[in-house]
Amino acid sequence: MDTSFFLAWIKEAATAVQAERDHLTQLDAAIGDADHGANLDRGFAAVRQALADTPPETPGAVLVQAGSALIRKVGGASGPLYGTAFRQMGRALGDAPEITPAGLVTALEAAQEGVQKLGGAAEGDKTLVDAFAPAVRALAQAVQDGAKLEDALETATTAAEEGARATVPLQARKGRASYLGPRSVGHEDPGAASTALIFAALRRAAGQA
Amino acid sequence: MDTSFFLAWIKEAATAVQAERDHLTQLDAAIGDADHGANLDRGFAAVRQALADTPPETPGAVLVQAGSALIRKVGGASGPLYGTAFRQMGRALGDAPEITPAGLVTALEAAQEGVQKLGGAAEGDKTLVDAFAPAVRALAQAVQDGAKLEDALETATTAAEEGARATVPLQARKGRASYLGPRSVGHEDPGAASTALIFAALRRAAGQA
Amino acid sequence: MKKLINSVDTIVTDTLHGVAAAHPSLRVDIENRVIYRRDAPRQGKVGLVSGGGAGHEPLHGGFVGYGMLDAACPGEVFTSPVPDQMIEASKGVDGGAGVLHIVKNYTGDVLNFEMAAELCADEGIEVASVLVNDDVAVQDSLYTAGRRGTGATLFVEKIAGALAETGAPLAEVARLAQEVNERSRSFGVALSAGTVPAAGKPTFDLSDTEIELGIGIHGEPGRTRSTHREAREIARLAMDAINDDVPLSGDTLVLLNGMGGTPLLELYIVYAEVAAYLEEKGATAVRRLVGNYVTSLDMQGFSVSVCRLTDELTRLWDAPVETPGLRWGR
Amino acid sequence: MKKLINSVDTIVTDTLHGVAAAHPSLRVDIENRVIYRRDAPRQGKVGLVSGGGAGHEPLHGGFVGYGMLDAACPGEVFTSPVPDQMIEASKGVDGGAGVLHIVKNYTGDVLNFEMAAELCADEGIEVASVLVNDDVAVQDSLYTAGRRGTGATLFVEKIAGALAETGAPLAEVARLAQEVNERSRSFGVALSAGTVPAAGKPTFDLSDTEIELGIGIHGEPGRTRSTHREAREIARLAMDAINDDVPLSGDTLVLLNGMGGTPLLELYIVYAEVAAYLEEKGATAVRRLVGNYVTSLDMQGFSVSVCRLTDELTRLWDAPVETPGLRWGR
Ligand SMILES: Nc1ncnc2c1ncn2[C@@H]1O[C@H](COP(=O)(O)OP(=O)(O)O)[C@@H](O)[C@H]1O
Ligand SMILES: Nc1ncnc2c1ncn2[C@@H]1O[C@H](COP(=O)(O)OP(=O)(O)O)[C@@H](O)[C@H]1O
Ligand SMILES: [Mg+2]
Ligand SMILES: [Mg+2]
Ligand SMILES: [Mg+2]
Ligand SMILES: [Mg+2]
Repeated sequence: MDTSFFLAWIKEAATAVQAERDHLTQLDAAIGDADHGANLDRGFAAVRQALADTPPETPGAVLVQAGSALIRKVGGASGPLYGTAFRQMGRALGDAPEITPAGLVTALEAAQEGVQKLGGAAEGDKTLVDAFAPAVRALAQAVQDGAKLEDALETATTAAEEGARATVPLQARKGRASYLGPRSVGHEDPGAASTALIFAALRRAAGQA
Repeated sequence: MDTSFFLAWIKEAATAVQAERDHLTQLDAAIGDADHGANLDRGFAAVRQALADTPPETPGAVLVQAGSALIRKVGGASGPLYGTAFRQMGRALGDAPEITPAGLVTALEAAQEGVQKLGGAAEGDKTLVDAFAPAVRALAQAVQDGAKLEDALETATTAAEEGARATVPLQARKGRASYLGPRSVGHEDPGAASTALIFAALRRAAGQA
Repeated sequence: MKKLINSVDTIVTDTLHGVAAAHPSLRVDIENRVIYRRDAPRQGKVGLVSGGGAGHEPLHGGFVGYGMLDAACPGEVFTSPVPDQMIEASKGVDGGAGVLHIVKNYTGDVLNFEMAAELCADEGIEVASVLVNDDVAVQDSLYTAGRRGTGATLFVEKIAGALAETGAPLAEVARLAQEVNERSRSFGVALSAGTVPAAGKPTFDLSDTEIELGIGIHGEPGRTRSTHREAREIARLAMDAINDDVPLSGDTLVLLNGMGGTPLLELYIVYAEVAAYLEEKGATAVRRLVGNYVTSLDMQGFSVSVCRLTDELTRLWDAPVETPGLRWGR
Repeated sequence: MKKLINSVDTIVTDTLHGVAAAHPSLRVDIENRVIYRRDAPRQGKVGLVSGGGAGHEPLHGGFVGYGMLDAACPGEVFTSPVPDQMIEASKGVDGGAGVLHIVKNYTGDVLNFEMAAELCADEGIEVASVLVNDDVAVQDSLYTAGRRGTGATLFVEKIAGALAETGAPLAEVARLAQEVNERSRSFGVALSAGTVPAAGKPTFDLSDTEIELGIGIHGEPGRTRSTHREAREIARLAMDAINDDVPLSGDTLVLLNGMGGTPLLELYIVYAEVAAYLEEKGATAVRRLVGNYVTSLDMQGFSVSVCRLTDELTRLWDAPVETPGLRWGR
């Protein structure tokens, strides 16, 4: 996977977030403050602008730049969290021009660690971690099993989507939804839903490569 | 007509205003500020209270007391206007213990004059004067023609009701509805509607006597 | 209708209890429905009395205090107070220098204040009255009750109040109040009507694409219904109405007033355009207020009021004031 | 949805233009989205910076000025600002005595302010932070993000601002801010939800007979839905929630805060009952505010905040303040 692969990922993610903007916001209206779609859409627009303004030369630079733009433009809980995820991924990739599937796994593990360190959420807390963690685990396993990249990412996407859906019956313990106590049960976590979109975008980027 | 006749009138008027309270308020909502029913209902409740607290001994005293209570309790445009109407009527009746139909006419003419002097409205301005003036005219004519009191008051009530209905196509030139300019056309004036109720109450009082 | 009230019949009394509890600088006569400055009457000072229907808070009770009103009489919601309240208030603030009645031009307010003034005169209290009629949405002709009193009431109360505080005589305070009124113009716009508690539903209905232009402060519909559009354009419509009536120029005092149901966030957006408009016309907003001052229950919308200042008016506007709704300099 | 805006995307910028035009006592950096006291930075004075999502006006921008904040950073509507804004603000107010970040306890605000504080430290600016978490509606346990910061933010900003004005060092200002927070509790009730412009419809729907108890200031639903009832009873529910958390006694500072869409008239009705409740419990509201201070767009409802005062806190509360939203003593 080269720089253009990661640029394609960002582009796919931005497109998906824009298309699902209202859906994400509606999810957030139910147990949050009705801004998650707007937040991420604003953020990914800024990411694309930043990447166009100063085109990065390595995969790592793509992701560090994307993360920084998210932190600079999103605000809210998701800005620092997604920003940190992309930045940690980028840092883990270093300045390698070409990334192996195993390298991708390591980078995503670093991203997950960054998110959990910053936000303090464990799996089951009804946050984006509930989509992120199973996706990373599934990817790691598939890559280790020698699956083709596309197939491995398909597995990861499915795990993210299942993880997102599995947040529905949970009671939130982190973020804004936790204020609702038991009333947070029965709704999908918006951040988990957007994480599933971002993994699906990664899968599509692999399909194009 | 003796003191108890005038007390009966007040009672009938109070009952009618209470029953039509919401209707009067809805009329006022269309071209005013949605309080005419509440205003008059509050006023007539106060009138009844005042009359119960210090029972008046003459017809004139009933009406002066009623008018004073309206001025003390209603506020808005209708408080001083109706208050003045009842007070002027009462004054015109002096301390006579028994009132003739001709005496009633003179008193109502005094009431009308008081209202027009205070509010400056002429017929056609889309105010309560548009119900009051034709009613007084019809009563005067009928009494002059030697009609029975009940019949004369029936005629007056009909004139008041027709007068109120006839305000619908008019453009208001006085009171709050005048702010609307041409948009006041097509609505019945709430004060004219309440004046018709008060004449109908007078007619019913005569039926009981 | 959902409101934070105990019952429709006790709204004014319950409010007065809250005002009394919240503001020790005021003395509230709940029985007679008069809100006084705690130190009223002030000997030798002209007493300023205003009043009007409830539902416009902080007007008038929130403008009682040093440098502004000496007393305010609240009527029922959207209903002018009664003469008894005004007489009581006038007696309570008369420090021998007479009393100024500040009356918004509505038939009800005018008639009740007129009756009160007559009865005050009978009791030996010198009363002068000023009629506030700043609303350019209403044609000022023989064919209407004349222009309504809206946002400029605050200007009159503040500036006349500052002059009265200097010990100026009644005639002078009345003249200045009159001058402030003459130099002021207002125009209001509604996105939705307020709900009078006794009526239980909004006084008029607007769809999601409609606005009312030229509304008053009692939920009466405006002069025209129009299509909703950008705040920028709506602000310009309002300013055009004012500027068409009296061309704007020089130093101005501007009140960008919320009608009660509009967030401050939106008022600032409108104010940005009002300021730009004034600049275009070569006028300057040298003093400004943005917020809920002369409201109409929970109506969504705004009114804008402009007073063309003189040096004297600016000085008196800047003078200290200490009321629940307006405070500076002490 | 009908709002006085130009476009959903330019709300914050357009608002800042209005704030800049309305308040010459402020300096507004529209590009970087920071509202400063005109005379910032003040040498030797601890700089106070706060910020949060827009939609809560006058919080925080309306509390910038003498005796309160030195700068405020507004985020998008209901979205915490970003670290860049906080860093910019901190640089702009640092007069060599360090900077206090006043942060409402929401994950977004906390994370962004944390990042900003780290980067400020890298640039040699001494930063202390205080977390405001006064909302008793939220269980303060390991199983939540902790209590939200709501009305007490105003108390913290005013009282810490007054202390900073005396030249007190950062550690002391931070300690006092913390103390004010610890002594304060709040509870909110909604009759209807506000409408986030980007969402286009109210964040939750309530029927004509329902209310939400224990709401926050971001349109998030409350802890429980309940039946609408008399203002008196609703006020008592709110006060009970506070009193159950920390029994009320002694001198208190009370904020009866409107959420943006509730008329002042109604707030006074609620306040009357709050005052009566305190008296019953043997506590006294020696200082009080009634009005729209920490709002949630056009939400209908109120929150009540109580701070148990000490002599020091009362004295600092009374100290002069000159901001668009709170002003006395100058
Ligand atoms: N502590 C946390 N750790 C991980 N994810 C979190 C945490 N808090 C919130 N989130 C995620 O952030 C999402 C909300 O993002 P967003 O709506 O943009 O921010 P905000 O809650 O500030 O409005 C939640 O749905 C959740 O997935
Ligand atoms: N100048 C006037 N002369 C006669 N009647 C008037 C005048 N102004 C208003 N009215 C009457 O008063 C009625 C309104 O009364 P009400 O709603 O109680 O008072 P307000 O207009 O102050 O709310 C109008 O419908 C009209 O009939
Ligand atoms: Mg959110
Ligand atoms: Mg009316
Ligand atoms: Mg009225
Ligand atoms: Mg948010």
